[in-house]
Amino acid sequence: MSLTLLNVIIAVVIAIAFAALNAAYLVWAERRGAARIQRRPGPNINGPFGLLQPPLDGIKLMAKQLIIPGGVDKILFIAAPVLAMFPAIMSFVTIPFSDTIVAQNMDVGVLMIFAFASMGGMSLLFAGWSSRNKYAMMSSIRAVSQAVAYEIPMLITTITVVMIAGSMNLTEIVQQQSASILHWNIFPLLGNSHNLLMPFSFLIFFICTLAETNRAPFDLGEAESELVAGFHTEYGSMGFGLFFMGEYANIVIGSCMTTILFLGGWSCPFGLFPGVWWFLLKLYLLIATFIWIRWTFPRTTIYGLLNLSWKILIPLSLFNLLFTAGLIKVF
Amino acid sequence: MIIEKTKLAFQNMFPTPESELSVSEEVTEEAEKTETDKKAKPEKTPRLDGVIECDYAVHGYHLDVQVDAEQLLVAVNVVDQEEFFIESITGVDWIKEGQIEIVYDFSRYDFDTCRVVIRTRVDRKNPVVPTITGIYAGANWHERETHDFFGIKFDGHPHLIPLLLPEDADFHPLLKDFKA
Amino acid sequence: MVTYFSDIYNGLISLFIGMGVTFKEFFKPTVTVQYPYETLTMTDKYRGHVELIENDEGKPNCVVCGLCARACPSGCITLAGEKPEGAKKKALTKYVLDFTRCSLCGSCVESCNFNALEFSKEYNLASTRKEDFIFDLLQRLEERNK
Amino acid sequence: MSSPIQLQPDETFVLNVGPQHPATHGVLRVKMEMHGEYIVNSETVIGYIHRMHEKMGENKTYPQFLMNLSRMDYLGALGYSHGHVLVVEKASGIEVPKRAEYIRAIMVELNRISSHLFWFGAFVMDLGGFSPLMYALQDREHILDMLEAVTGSRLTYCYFRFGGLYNDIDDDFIDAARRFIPRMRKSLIKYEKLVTGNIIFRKRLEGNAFLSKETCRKYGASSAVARGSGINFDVRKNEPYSVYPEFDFDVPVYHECDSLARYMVRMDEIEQSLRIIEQGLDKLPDGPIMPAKKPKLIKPPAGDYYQAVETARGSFGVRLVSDGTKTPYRLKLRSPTFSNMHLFDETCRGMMIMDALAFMGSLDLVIPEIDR
Repeated sequence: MSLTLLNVIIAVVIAIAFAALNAAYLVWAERRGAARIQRRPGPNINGPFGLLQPPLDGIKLMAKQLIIPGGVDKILFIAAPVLAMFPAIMSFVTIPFSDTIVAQNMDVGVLMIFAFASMGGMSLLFAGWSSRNKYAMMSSIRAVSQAVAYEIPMLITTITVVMIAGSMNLTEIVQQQSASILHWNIFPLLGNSHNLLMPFSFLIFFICTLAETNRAPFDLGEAESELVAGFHTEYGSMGFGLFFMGEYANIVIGSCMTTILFLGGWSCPFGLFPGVWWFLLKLYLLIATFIWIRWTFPRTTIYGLLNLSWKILIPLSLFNLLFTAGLIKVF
Repeated sequence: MIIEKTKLAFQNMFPTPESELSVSEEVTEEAEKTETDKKAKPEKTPRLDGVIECDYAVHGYHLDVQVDAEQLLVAVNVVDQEEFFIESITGVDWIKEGQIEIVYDFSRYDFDTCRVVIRTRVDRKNPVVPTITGIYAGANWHERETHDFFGIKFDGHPHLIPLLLPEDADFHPLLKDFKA
Repeated sequence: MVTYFSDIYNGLISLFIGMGVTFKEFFKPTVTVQYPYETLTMTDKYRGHVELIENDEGKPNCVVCGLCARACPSGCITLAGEKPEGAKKKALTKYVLDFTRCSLCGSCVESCNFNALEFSKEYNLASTRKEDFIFDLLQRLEERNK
Repeated sequence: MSSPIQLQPDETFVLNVGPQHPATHGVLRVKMEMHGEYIVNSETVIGYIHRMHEKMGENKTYPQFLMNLSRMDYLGALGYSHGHVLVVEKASGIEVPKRAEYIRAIMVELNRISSHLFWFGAFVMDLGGFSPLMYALQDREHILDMLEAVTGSRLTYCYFRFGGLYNDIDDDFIDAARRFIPRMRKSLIKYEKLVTGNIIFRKRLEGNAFLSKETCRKYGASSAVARGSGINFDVRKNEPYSVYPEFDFDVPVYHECDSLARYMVRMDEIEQSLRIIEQGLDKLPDGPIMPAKKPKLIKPPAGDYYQAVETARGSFGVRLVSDGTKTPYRLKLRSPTFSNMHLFDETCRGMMIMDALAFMGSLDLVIPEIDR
């Protein structure tokens, strides 16, 4: 009993540390990446390659006064940033980084992650609602409609994968793809589905991940040229910091899920040396793509975003679901 | 040609025969001189209402129309009929004569160029002219700006509050007797 | 139905083209100058604030005609001079440039007929005090000579 | 027509966009009455950086006022100076040497490109894309370097003089300009790929903010705002001034009346400006840059003079009322963005806020130029 408790504590500490470190250094990576794309050097003063920038930024944020504006709903206002960070950390518990590195292997891992992912929308709603700011309010309304619209195609696509794998256990889903690159759910030629539409499923899932994590080009919640800073307009200090870390932690979770569901998790494309390094490589390549996309595209509109979801992503993912179901029945 | 057409339309506004009122100019040196000379001493010969065809190369506009404040809307209607766009509205404070001139510039989106200047003069102490926002919606800001700078009251303007000056401004900086 | 899919297809292609552009830019060298560590030299015609030009004896060329002060749109030049005993020309005793009001238009240099003013190439002029921008050009000239 | 906004007890709320808001590029304020994301009514409040240039014009002599014009519009400063020097030259009958005229045209077009590039970057940034701004600034940097080497300043050039120019251009400038043209053309292809063809960008702008010809006429819109609505109006063509009749260039006109059309007009204008620069460099005559006999003191004869020029932002007009003294009696500066901005209140009604702000971006606003 005490051993399991210790296990859980260690797992949570590692998860928090992983999330926080990732958040901090992804900010650095994003700034460096954006700078390279824009042909600037980016942060390069503090430490080698500016590597000390994130901890210094963290210290700066923590040293600032936490301002709670007058007239806000205090409980929700304080709860919102915590709520932004917490589900992301919880999700790490069930993510298998390799066949051994997993805090708690669950049979319903997929379900749990989606349950926690939905809570992210709630934190935006709380933040926007409690801030007593019109921009924040509009932002949170946008965020909620966005979350609702993009969870549906995301879930449908996930169901497709779950149908192919026949399991909701993330470790098992990866193990089924581990033979070679052609067994991956993105190119399922040798797996048990033979579904040629899966690359599109992957694309749909990826787009939904972008939207769910409020990343450009779907960052309508914090569309800074319209809504100033969106839901975190009124947050300063570490309140803002937590939102920021939550955003990056969510990106990590979203990329982890994409890796696990479509890219064969920790398995190697050629079947050699499977392990956590392959997982991390795939993970960070995906995150780099996130950054790359953000610094390439303009933002969509709220109706363009909803149109994309309801008119393109949901019908296509539904069709893919039916098609996969048919294939599974036939083969 | 649009210049002739517009000129004719303007001339119809003025009851007296146009030959007495308008001075048609040739593009010659002398004509320029007489024109500028005439303008140099406006206090001696106040200009009568009417339309003058000007030398574009010198003044940058083709027709110069002076109307009464009452006739302003008719004149603006004329340019509106001919599909002119509004360029600007401004004022000139002729302090020696105790008058303020309100100048309306119109031009056309066309290669048949015609720039029209409509002027009207009002008393400096009680400057009131009718608004033309009913005809040109875009005159709204121009009139508010002119109200700011000269204190001209545009009768019937929907929202005559300071535009460029602070909302509590009670001075009119472009009047010649304004001292900062 | 065809347009529906061709729209999606063309849209995706356009997105990939855009990403291709930024991908190429990613590997190009940076173009910025790390300002406090590297600085640029100004071009010959750069118009900074004005400085007095000295003659061979190290005295300013200025003959205190006051044309620059009159040409200045913002009235930032105040100068004074006196005629020493036996000298032909007036000598400059005071030349103050109020740089807080100067708009670097160059009217003063243009109006000068005696080649007494030039533009400096100085552009690092940050200060927290307003008084730092009231330049005594005569004093600056002496400091330059030291 | 804007009408005062009254607070409604419920249903709608007033959103105060500005004076400090990322989308307003300066200190512009728009009071928007919103119904959810939809704008019910809006009222633009301007004048936060009003500096009363017109009064300064009355108090300063003609040469002293030269530098004020570049403070009006910090992005396309030379176009404004051009209007001012042209009207004073016209009024006082100063002949400008051919070489000076050509250099002026080249400079103004370079400045126009730099202004359009900045607008392009800022506009895409309004829509949420950051990198195009940096690419545009890189290209703009080349222009600013060239202009700095000749005029001595980077932004608020005080380069034109009555009758001529402050400095002559040298071979370095000509070489740099010749090198710049193909580089800019290459960049235009990059922008085309990165932004113009982008589906997100197109979907946002297609059909955004329909501006009819009639609206443009009633408000006196010019520049790309008018040309994007199918109005073939460019002062350089309609009322040729300076040496523009000697150049072969087209006026891009689009008939879609939406923000994309306005965007396309400006991007095409960059290419046309490049053509003008190319021809200007080819045809550049030798000779002086200041007239041989220039009056010592500029005193235009009494009268009323008007000159319109096409600046980067549209038709800029200067009305000079002279009384024969060394200061103008009245100097009216007709700024194009003032009229273009005025459209906003009427047009944005019923639009969503993000569309309205995209529309605002497409107007190419420079606030000091509205406020003067």
